[in-house]
Amino acid sequence: MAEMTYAEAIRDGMRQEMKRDRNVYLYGEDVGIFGGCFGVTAGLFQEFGPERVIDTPITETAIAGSAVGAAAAGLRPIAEIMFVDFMGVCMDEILNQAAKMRYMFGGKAKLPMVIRTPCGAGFSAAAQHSQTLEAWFTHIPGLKVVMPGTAADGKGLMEAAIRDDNPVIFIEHKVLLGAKGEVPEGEYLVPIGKADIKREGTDVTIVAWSLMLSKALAAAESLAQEGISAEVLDPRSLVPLDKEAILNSVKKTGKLVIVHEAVRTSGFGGEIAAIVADEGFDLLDAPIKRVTAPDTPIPFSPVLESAYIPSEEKIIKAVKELF
Amino acid sequence: MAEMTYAEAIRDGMRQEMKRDRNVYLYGEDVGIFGGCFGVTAGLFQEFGPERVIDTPITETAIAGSAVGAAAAGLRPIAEIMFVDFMGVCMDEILNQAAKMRYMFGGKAKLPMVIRTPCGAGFSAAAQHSQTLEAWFTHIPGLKVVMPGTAADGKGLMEAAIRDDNPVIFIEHKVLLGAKGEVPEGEYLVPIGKADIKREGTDVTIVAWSLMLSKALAAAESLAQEGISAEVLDPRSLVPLDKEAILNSVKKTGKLVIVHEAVRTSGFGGEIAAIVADEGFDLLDAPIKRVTAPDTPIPFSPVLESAYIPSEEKIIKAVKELF
Amino acid sequence: MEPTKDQLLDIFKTMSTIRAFESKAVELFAAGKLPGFVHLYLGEEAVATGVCANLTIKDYITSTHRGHGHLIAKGGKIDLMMAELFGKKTGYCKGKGGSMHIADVDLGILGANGIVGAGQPISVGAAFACKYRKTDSVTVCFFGDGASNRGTFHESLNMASVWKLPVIFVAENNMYGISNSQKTSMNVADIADRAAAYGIPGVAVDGNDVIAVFEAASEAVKRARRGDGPTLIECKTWRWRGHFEGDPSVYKKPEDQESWLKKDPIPRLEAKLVDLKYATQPELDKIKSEIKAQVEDAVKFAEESALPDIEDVLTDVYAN
Amino acid sequence: MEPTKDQLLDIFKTMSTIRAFESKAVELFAAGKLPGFVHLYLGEEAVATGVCANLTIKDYITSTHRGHGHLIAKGGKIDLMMAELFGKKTGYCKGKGGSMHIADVDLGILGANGIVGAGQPISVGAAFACKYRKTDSVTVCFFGDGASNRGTFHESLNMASVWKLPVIFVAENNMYGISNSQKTSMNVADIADRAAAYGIPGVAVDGNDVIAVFEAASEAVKRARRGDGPTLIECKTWRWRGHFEGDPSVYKKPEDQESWLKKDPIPRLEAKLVDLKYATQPELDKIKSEIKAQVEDAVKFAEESALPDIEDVLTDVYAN
Ligand SMILES: Cc1ncc(C[n+]2csc(CCOP(=O)(O)OP(=O)(O)O)c2C)c(N)n1
Ligand SMILES: Cc1ncc(C[n+]2csc(CCOP(=O)(O)OP(=O)(O)O)c2C)c(N)n1
Ligand SMILES: [Mg+2]
Ligand SMILES: [Mg+2]
Repeated sequence: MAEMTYAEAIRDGMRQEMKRDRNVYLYGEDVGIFGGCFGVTAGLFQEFGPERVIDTPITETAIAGSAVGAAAAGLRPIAEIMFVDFMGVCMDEILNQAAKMRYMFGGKAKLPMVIRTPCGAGFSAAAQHSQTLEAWFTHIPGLKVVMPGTAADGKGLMEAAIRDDNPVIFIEHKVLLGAKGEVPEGEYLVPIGKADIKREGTDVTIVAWSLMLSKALAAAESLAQEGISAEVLDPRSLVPLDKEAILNSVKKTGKLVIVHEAVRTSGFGGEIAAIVADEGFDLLDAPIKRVTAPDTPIPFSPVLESAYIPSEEKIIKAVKELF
Repeated sequence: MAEMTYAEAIRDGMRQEMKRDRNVYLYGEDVGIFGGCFGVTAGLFQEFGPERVIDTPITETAIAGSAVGAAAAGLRPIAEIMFVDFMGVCMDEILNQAAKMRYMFGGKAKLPMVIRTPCGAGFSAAAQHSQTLEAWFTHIPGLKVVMPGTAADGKGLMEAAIRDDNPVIFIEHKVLLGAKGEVPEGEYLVPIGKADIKREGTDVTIVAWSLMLSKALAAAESLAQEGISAEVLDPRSLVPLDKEAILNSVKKTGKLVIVHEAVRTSGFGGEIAAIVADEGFDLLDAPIKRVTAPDTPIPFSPVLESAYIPSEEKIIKAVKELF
Repeated sequence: MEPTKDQLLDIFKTMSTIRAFESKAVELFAAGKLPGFVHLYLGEEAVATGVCANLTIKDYITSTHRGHGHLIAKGGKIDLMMAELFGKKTGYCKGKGGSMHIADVDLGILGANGIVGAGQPISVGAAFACKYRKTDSVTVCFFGDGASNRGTFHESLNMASVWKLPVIFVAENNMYGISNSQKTSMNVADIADRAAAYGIPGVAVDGNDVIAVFEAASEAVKRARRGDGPTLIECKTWRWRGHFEGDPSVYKKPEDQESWLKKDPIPRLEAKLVDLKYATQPELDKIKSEIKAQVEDAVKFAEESALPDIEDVLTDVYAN
Repeated sequence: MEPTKDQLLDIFKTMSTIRAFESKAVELFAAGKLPGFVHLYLGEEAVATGVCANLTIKDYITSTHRGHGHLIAKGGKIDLMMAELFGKKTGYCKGKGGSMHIADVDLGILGANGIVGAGQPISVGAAFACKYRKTDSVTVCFFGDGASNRGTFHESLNMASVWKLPVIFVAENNMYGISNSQKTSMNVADIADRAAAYGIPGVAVDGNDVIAVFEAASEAVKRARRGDGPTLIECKTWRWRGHFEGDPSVYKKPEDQESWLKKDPIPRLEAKLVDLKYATQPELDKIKSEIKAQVEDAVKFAEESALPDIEDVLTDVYAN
C-alpha cells in the first residue's frame, strides 16, 4: 500500500496497463507535456513518449470517433475529454457508434476503449465546466459507466476499465483529484459492477458515489452521534449496477437515501429509486429520499455554487426526515 | 373540429403560428420541397416561401447552434432534426447553449426556439434511427420537453411551444404520424405542463406518453374486461411535469405502472417512480412497475423489433402483477 | 497506375455484382420483402470498385447508409448481405443491423453507418491503429457530398493530416444529399478543393470512369502506404434511384437524370475491355449472367434462412 | 478603409481600457480575489478593437472564454464586468455567469462562451436574424486558432456561405490552444486559407497592427452589409499570459515570448498617433492614467457590491 492522491492513483492505473499492454495508448487535448488540464496525466508523456501519449487538436468528435475506429481495429485507446461538459460535442460517437457497434454488427466487433473525463462543481467554473452527467451515459445500452469515489477505486477501476472489452465511460471528480488514500501498489483490479459498502450501518442505507461518497460518509459520522446508524453504499459503477447489494442493504435498514451531485430530474438516483420501489417495495418502511443538485444550471459565484452542491447537512436532513 | 392525422395536426399548429407571427420560421434538412423525411412539413414551403421554410446542409450542429443565435437575436425558429437519434450531433448546442444561456446571463436573454424531432421504433429502421431519447433532455434544466400522444395535443402543444419563450424540445413519434384524431380548427393551445387523464379509472394508474399512450389505452380496455379499472394519464410534457396530477391519480388508485418506449435504465419512468416513491409513498399499496424497452440497442429484423417495443400485452401483464 | 488486365476484369465482375445486387434489391423492396430503409448504389458502382481494387484484406474501409457497393467491392459476401437485408439469422449481423449496419470486421469492413459523416472519425482511428502498429495498411473512408459539410469531415481531415495517417477520404459526389443539391449545400464547385484547408492533396475525378477512379486511388493508396498521409478524392457521379427506395425524386430534373443514365459506368467499361481485347462482349455478357445467378442464389439463401430467435434481442450488447 | 482621427483615438482608448482591465485582473487573480478560471486577452487588444471599431450597437458579436477584450471593444461596461468577475450580484450576470459567460444582449454581445467553437453557429443564427429582418446589421464571430479545428467552424462557415449571411469570422491566431501549438494542430500556415473551402474571401493580417485589423474588418463589414456574405479574417497575434491565470506556459519558447512582447500593439499605435500628429505622447499618457482610474473605480464598485442572495440559485432558469 502507498498513500497517493486520487489523481496519482488513476495515473498509476493507466501506467500499469500501458506497461502491460502496448496496445494501450492515451490521447486527448493537452494530455502530453501539459499533463492534462488537471495534471492527471502528468509525467506519462515523459515515460511513454509521444507515440503513446498524444496531444490532439480541439476536436472532441474526432477524439471519440477515432477511439471507436482504433478500438475496432484492435487497439485499446484511453481518450480524454477535458471536461464531461464537452461530451455533448461527441455524443453521437458515443451514442450511435461506440455503444451500438457490437450489437448492430451481430456481436462481431469488440470495442475496448475508455473515455476518461472529469465532472463536478466546486471551482467556480460555472455552468459549462462543472456538470455531472453520468445519467446520460447510463441511458445508453452498450456502455459501462464507472465513477470512482476513492483513490484505490480510481486505480483499480481504471485498470479494469482498460482491460474491459467494452466502451467504458470513466468519470473522475475534479474535487477528489487531490484527495489522498491508501492504494495497493503494482497491478490492482477492482471489478466493474460490484458495489462497495464503505460503512456498515443498520438504520438507513445511503447510496452515494464519486464526490458525494465522502459527503455521505461525513454525514453518517454526524448521524452516528445522534444515534442513527447509516450504511453507506458506493455502487462504483452505475452500469452495470450492483442492484443486489443495494437491495440487500435496504433489506437490512428499510430506508433509502440516494445522493448525487447531478441535477435531480432524471439523475441516476431516479433509476435506483425506481428499482427499489419495484423490486424492494416490501423492504421499505419509509419514502425513498433523493439528495441532489437542484434543477438549474450551475452558478458561478462561490456563494451560489456552494448552495447548489449537495452538502453533508442536506444529507443529514434528508435522513432525519425518515425517522 | 376536423379529422386530421397527427402529422397534419402538428403541421397545422406550425402554420397557425407562422401566419400569426412573421418571426416564426422553419428550417432543417429537406423540410422544403421534399416536405421533410416523414412529410410533416409538406406544403409549408409552397405556402410560406423559401424565406421562411428553409433547407439546410447536413449540419445538425449548425442547425441547433444557429437556432440559438437567431432566437437570442429575436426570431422564433422551429428547427427540425430529422431523427431524435441525430441529437447527439448537436447536444452541446442544446446542453451548453440553448438550455443555459438565460441562466448564465443572469436572466438577460430569452430563447424562444423549438427543436422538432421524431422518435420511435416500428419501421425496422434499426439502432440509429429508432431511438426514444427524451430522458436526456429532461436532465437538462432550462429546456422544456414535450411529447404529444394524440393529433389534438400535437397541434395544441406545437402552438404553445412556438409561443413559449424558452427552448422546447418537441418530440413527435414516427408511428403516430398517420394516426387520426379530432382536432380543433384555427388557433389552438394546449398548455405545456398540464397532464391529461385520457381515461378515468379507479384501480391502477398507468402513466404513458407518446406512442405508448395508445398502447396503454388499449391495455386499459382489455383490463376493463377483466374487471380492472385503469386510469391512463398522459403527462404530455415531461418538463415541466404535472406531478400533482400523477400523485392525485395514485391517491385514488394506490397503484402505479409507468410505460415508456425508451430503454429502461435511466428512462424518464425512473424519475416518475422516484417522485412517487418519495412524495406518494404513503399512497402506494403495491410496487411501482415500469414497462419499457430492454437495455439494448434497437434490432433491425421485424421479429426482433416487435419483441423489443413495449406492447399492450406487457402492460397488461405488469398491471396484473399488482393484483 | 493503370489497372492490369486481371484487375480490370475483376473490376468488371465487382461492378456487375453490385449492379445485379442492387437491381435485385429494387425488385425485392418493391415486392415488400425488405424491411426498413434501403439506399441503393445503382449508377455509382465505379467509385467503390475503382477504389477498393487497390486494397487488400488487411486494409480497412468505413462505409455509409448507401453501403452495399462498398461492402461488395471490399469482398463482402452477397449471401450474408442479402440475408441481412431480409433480417434473417444467417445475415451478416444476425438480422440485428440491416442494410445500414452491415459489417465484416475480418474483411476490414468497419460497417455501413446510418449516421451521415460518422465513418470519417472512425476511419481516422483505424488508420491510426495501422500506423501505430507500423503496418502498411490503409483505411478508405467513403462518404457523400452531403457528409462533406458535416463537422466530422473537418475534424477528421484535420486530424488525419496533422498525424499523417494512412487514410484516403473518398467523397462520392452524387450531386444530392436526399433532396438537397450539392450546389445549394456548399459554395465550392469541387469538394476536392477542400483538401487545401488541411494541407493534403485533393483530386476530383469522373466517378463514372472506373479507370480514372482506380488511378486516383492508386496514387493515394501508395502515398498513404509510404507514410505520406491522407488524400481527398472526389468522385463525381449520380444516384440513379431516389434517396431511398420509395422516394420519387421530385427534386431532380428529368433531363439531368436522363443524361447521367447515359453515362452508365458499366457499358463504358465493357467498351474499354472489348477495345483493349481483354474480353469479347459475349464473354462479358456471360459473366454478367453468372453473376445474376449468384445473386439469385443469395436471395434463395436469404429466403430460406430462419428468422432470428426472439431471445437474440438481448444478446450481443456487451462483450464477454 | 483607413480609420479617421476620431476612430483612431477611440481605438486607442479601447485598447488601453482592455490593457488596464486585464492587467488589473492579473493582480486580482494573484491576490485570490477572482474565483474560477480567468483567461486574459493581454497582447491581443488590437484584434477585438480593430474589428469592433467598425460596428454599431445594432451589430452582434459572439465571443469566447477569452472574452473581456471583445466585450469591452463592443461597449461592455467595465464596472458590470468587474463585478461579474468578482461573482457579485451587481455583475452583468448577477454573479451567475462569471468571466466565461458575460453578456450584454442589448449591446449585441451574445456572450463570452466556455465551449470552444460554440460561438460559431450562434453567430450564424444572429446573422440569419439580421438578414431575415432585412436590416443591415452584421455579426462578428471571434474564435481562436484552436477553435478553427472544431466541426462547428466547418458547419458554420459553410452555412453562412451558402446563405450569404452577414457574418465576419475572426480567427484570433495567438499561436496556441492551451499548450498546443497551432503548427502541430493544423497543417496549413494560414487559417485564412480555409476560406477557400467555403468560397468566401479569406485574409490574414498582423493582429498586432490595429490599423491592419481595422482595414480588413472594414472591408468585410462593408461586404456583409452589402449582402455579399461572410469573410474569414485571421489575425496573427500572441497571448502574453498563460492559457489561464496560473498556467506557467512551460510549452512556450522564451525567445518567442520575448520577441512577441516587443510587438506590443499599444506602443505601436501610440507611435502612429504621435506620428500622424493626432496626439502627443503626454496626452496619450494622460488618457491611459484616466483609464486606469476608471478600472480602479470598477474594482471598487465590484468590491463594494453585495454578494448574490442564495435564493438566486433557483431563478432565471426559465423565462416567465
Ligand atoms: C447526422 C445525420 N444527419 C442526417 C441524416 C439523414 N440522412 C441520411 S442520408 C442523408 C443524405 C446524405 O447525403 P450524402 O452524404 O450526399 O450521401 P448520399 O445519400 O447522396 O449517398 C441524410 C440527410 C443522417 N442519417 N445522419
Ligand atoms: C469544446 C471544448 N473543448 C475543449 C475546451 C477546453 N479549452 C478551453 S480554451 C481551449 C483552448 C482554445 O484555444 P484557442 O481556440 O486557440 O483560443 P485561445 O485560448 O488561444 O484564445 C481549450 C482546449 C473547451 N472549453 N471546449
Ligand atoms: Mg450525395
Ligand atoms: Mg489560440
